[in-house]
Amino acid sequence: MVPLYWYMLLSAAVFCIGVYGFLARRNVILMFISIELMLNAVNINLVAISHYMEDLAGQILSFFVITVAAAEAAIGLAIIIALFRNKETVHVDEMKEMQG
Amino acid sequence: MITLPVFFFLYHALVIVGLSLVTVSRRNPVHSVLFMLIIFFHIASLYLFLNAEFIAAIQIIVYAGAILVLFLFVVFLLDLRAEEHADKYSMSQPAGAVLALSLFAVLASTMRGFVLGPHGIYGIEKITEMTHTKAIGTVLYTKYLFPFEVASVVLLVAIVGAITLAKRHTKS
Amino acid sequence: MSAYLLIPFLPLFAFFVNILFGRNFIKGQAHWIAVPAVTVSCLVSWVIALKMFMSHDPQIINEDLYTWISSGGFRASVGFLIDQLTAVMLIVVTTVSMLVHIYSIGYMHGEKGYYRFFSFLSLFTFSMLMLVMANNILQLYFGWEAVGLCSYFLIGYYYEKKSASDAGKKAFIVNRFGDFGFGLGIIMIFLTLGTVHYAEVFGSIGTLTGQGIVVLGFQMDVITLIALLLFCGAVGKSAQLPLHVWLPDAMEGPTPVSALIHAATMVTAGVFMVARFSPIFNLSPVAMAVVAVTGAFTAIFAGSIALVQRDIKRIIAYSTCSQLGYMFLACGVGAYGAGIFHLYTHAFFKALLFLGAGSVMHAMGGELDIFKMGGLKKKLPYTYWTFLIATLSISGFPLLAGFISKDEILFLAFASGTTVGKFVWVVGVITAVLTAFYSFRVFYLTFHGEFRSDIEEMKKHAVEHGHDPHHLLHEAPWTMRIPLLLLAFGAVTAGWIGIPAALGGHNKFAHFMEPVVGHPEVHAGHATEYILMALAIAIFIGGLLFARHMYITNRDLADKMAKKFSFAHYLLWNKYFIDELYHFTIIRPTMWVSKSFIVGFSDGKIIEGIVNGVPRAIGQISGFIRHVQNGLVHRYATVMGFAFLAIVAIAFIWR
Amino acid sequence: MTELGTNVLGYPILSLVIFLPVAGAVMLLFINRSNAFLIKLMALIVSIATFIISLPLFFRFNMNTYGMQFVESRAWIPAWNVNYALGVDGISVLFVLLSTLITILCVLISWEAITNKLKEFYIAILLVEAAMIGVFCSMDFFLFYIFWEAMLIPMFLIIGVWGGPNRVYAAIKFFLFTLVGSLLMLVGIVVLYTYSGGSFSILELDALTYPYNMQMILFWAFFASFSVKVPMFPVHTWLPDAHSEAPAAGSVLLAAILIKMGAYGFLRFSIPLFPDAAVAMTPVMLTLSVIAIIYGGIVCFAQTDLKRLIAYSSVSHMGFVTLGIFALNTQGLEGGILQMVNHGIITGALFLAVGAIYERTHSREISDYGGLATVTPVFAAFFMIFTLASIGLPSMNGFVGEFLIILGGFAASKIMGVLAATGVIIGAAYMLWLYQRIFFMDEGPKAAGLTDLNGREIAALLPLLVLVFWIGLYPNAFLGFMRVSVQHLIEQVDLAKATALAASMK
Repeated sequence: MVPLYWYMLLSAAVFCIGVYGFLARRNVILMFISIELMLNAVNINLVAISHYMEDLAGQILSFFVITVAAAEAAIGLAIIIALFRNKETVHVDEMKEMQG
Repeated sequence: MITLPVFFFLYHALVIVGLSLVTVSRRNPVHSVLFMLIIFFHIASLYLFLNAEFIAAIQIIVYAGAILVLFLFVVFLLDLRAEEHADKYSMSQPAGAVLALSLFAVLASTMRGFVLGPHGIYGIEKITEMTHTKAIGTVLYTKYLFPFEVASVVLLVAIVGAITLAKRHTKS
Repeated sequence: MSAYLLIPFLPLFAFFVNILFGRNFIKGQAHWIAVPAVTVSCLVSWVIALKMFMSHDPQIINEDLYTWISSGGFRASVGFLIDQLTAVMLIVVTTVSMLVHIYSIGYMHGEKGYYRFFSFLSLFTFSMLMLVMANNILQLYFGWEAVGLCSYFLIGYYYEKKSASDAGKKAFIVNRFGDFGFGLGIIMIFLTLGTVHYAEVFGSIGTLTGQGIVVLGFQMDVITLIALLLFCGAVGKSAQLPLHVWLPDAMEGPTPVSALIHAATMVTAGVFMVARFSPIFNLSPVAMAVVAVTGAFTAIFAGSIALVQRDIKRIIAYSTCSQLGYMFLACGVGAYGAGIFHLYTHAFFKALLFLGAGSVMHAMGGELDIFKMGGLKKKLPYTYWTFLIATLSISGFPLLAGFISKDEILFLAFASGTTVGKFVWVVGVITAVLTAFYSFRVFYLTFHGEFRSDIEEMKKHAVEHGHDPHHLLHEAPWTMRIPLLLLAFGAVTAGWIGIPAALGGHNKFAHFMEPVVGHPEVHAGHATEYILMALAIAIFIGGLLFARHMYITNRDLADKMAKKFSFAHYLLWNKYFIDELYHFTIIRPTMWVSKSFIVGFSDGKIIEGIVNGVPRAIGQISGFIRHVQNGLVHRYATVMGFAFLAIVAIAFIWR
Repeated sequence: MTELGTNVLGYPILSLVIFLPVAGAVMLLFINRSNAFLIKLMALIVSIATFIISLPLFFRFNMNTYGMQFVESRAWIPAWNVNYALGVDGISVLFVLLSTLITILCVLISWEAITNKLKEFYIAILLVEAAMIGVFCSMDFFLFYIFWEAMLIPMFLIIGVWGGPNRVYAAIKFFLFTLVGSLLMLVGIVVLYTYSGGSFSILELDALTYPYNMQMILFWAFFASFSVKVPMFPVHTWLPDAHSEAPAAGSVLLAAILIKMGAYGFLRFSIPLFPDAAVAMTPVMLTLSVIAIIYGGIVCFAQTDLKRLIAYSSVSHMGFVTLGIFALNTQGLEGGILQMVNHGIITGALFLAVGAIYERTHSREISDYGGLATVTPVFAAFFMIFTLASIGLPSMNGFVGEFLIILGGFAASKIMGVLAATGVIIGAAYMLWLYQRIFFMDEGPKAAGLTDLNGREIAALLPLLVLVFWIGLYPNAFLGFMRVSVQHLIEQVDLAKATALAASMK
């Protein structure tokens, strides 16, 4: 039997890679992909715990996470398109109009 | 002692982690997206291993089928030739690495002490008896009906929002 | 409503009519409103005063019109008191006012602000009457301030001239210094006696005898303190040392104003006040001595300045100062009756001097320098003779008004039997010499000798200023001459109701006043009085002859004297540098504090420094912090991540 | 709440007076922007109607009770025990009337001076009026605080939008000063609320006694708010800026009503609620007042800006007011309250007059004027009268107030009374100097060709002129309003004095 801790480690590793990717990459698409990675890491965790706890709440939550991820991807990508149309760039450090 | 489940898990874990690293470090977004696809399949497979067939199906249908295609579309829509020559990493790359590692260290050390709560009623036997999809459905449409409805509204808003945002403004 | 109310309110009515409708409707006819009003008021005053004078048991009016201010235990009303003292003042005020009103018809003819002049003249008359008719101290204060205000308006009548508007302002502010003390005196009276009404105050002032009070760390007698505070007001209003500086400058006003306000009435309000408060002053020997010595010093001080001045009006103004000093001197030795008597006679001859000077100016096209006049005797016969009468009266020609009143003062001072009395007597005698000298100096330089200006030049000058050159070196119109004649009559005869017993009279004036102001102690007989009179006559003759010698027969002597006593001359010519002293001790430091200290330092640097500095510091800090907000998502995310780590770390440590 | 006394009129007069301007402001919203005349007319009608409605306060006021009159009370937020409670007593009633009167004059004086965004301007004016009256009528701390702060916003806009060249700085300064002060007051109110076990009612809080240390702290918390408004000595610097930059109507509202609220706060809250602290702090308050009198007066000599000078003179005059209030005796308090009204009238009138002339020349520099007495005699006459009233000439209102204050101040502390009296000399000096530089001497660069006051401007100044003499010649008509209320206040203070004395005896 695989211990739960292993799943959690896997999830943590993927999550941290997602964090790294989000912070390290300039390309806004890659940042989005990193976010998807983090969400998947969470899902792995949720499903694993759900399984070990013999309770479906975790899976339901991961179901919602997937829903939100879909919505987020749709909106986020729409924003990227709008931004690219205006700025001709996908580099996030060139978009700093919102500074104080 | 490497049993089959352990081997199975280790294989998936290795692939997922390895490909994740590859994904975040590719210069070409198309490659990243494609590596991502492989990761998703492996995650789905892992879900099956955890007796969550429905989630696994959704993982493939929604993530691999819809979201990643969306990503691909966008990547193709945008003209990213300049990307070939631009600096790949942002200024926060070292900070990101430090942060990710320390985060991992924190998570790993805390998770060691993780204790499961009381067991629920959906043991493996029960799920096999009433099938996974039906079990999920029963819970989702009773106890979680309201969040489910909210999620549908969120999706609706996202659709409207995405169209509004991506629509080309015609000056008239 | 009693008839006496007409006395103050008719002039007030004239004021309202003239000020409201004068500019657009009445214009040059303003005198048709003002003069009848004042005349009626004058007639009523005479009737009331004569009725009192004739009666053995005069009926004293003391009525409240309504309650003016009432707050807690404090109550002051608008009310009228007509006793013997008020009656005398009523006559002085209304008579001189009426004559000056009439005189102004001619003198101010054709002026742009004719209606304005008459309205303020009427307002002044009203205010002065409210002052003398008050039955409580607060109303006295009202009149006190109101006359000061009218004085301000009328001195600054030619407000386009900086000197005139400066002089008006100066008069008001210097008076405010005196009123500062006066006001505190009123407050002290209320706080110690609980009332400000004369009758009650004088009735209970005796209870304060011997009481002490600590003021600013000094132990003082309450009555002395009250008396001195009140006297502050008198010093300001009556231009005594050290607050005399405004009076010479006040001569910037039109000459009728100088005659009415700055010679006959307003400036004597201080004397009136001291006499009115004689029950208070009598209880404080210290205050009495202060009054006497202040009066004496002012008399000699102002008299000495008058010796060398060249401006005809200023000389008369210093003379007024000096004469007011006599009146205070009298009050200070307890001879209030004599002081008021001198006030009364002085009103006639001093008003006459001013109006005569006005007539001279009228003929000279506004020239004031007596060294540019001379020989006007033939051109201005009426003015000459009336001016001569006034000069004789002020310098003490026997049996003229000035002689009788001044002699009474000096006699009573001498006879008071106190050291202070003797001292002020000496000063008074010396001042009498000065008075006779400078009065005749003006007289001779103006009317005798040869004319010292160029008539053609004057005509040209007059035309340039838009005046009618035909006035020049011609006698004034009848409206101006009649008041001169009437005042001359007064300057001769006014004293006759107070002829002392030594000269076979009954001194009815002193007896008349006795119920109000009491009678001074006399420690000398008729023989002494005769000697003193002889001395006075000798002084008069001496002053006259010396002036004649200096300015008629031996013209170079004046210059020689000036050279010989150059320092004294310099000092006198510059009026002892009192104005300069005030400039450097009060005005300059105040302006410095205002400009450099407050605006430049405490408000500007300290308070505003803190007020603006704190926001500025916050602004700078936030400007620094703002750079964190650089719009880079990566930076935000990194910070967020590290913050999360930090929270986890803290959670670990605190577990 | 019924024991407060009943409303003799049978209708909620105070609510009407407060909300009629608000209703007027709402109505103004619906008038077409282009119809300037209608907007102005509407504002004028509303302000006059408010004044007329407020008149029963004057004629039907019962002078024989210190209790609140014309009271209204409704539960507002029952959960927090907040009531919509209104009422006036002898201390506040005159200020309600003064507010309604002054607003009319402000509308009149702005008639031609304000040309841009005039709809918003009149809305702001009416809202300020409503809030000002609300402050004077509130009997509930919560309501009071809301009105107190609500007034800031339109006033901030009036200064910041329609002001002079440096208006934004002045507006922000004004806002920050007052806000910082009132936040401390808010803390004080909350402390009172919790201490009393959950009451915002001013009357109920008034009936409690508080421990000495608490009184001290709360006194200073409220002091922070009120002293800024007055403004007292170290926190006065917002006033010259606000006054000089504000449009005429804004200056008038500031001078006539707004800065009275600080002094009103002392009378309504600081002294009755914390009498022991007030008695203990009397020397400090008197000293600050005297400093304000002399300091504010002397600084006037250095001013070259007409409105700034009058603003600083306000500091000096308000020093008299606080001196009278903290003299804590009958004459001082009555004089102080009367002087608040007087100062509102006089300085309000001076700012109205200055506004009238500023409208013609657009210059506040004193040196630009000179010789106006010849050019504009009617203006000169009005200005003269208000100048004289300001320097306290007997028969005008300024005298009555100042005299009673100095009398009270002298009774409280001789040295303070003497020093305050010097303020009268200083006042005469700078006001007459100002008058001389503007109206006398040669015509200045901006003086030539000025037109004299027109009928509208005279109509704006005349009521104040009448009041100057009315109060000056028959002050009892106004002192009568406050007599009983002041007596009641004195009783509270005397009790505190007695306990302080007893404590010092031990």
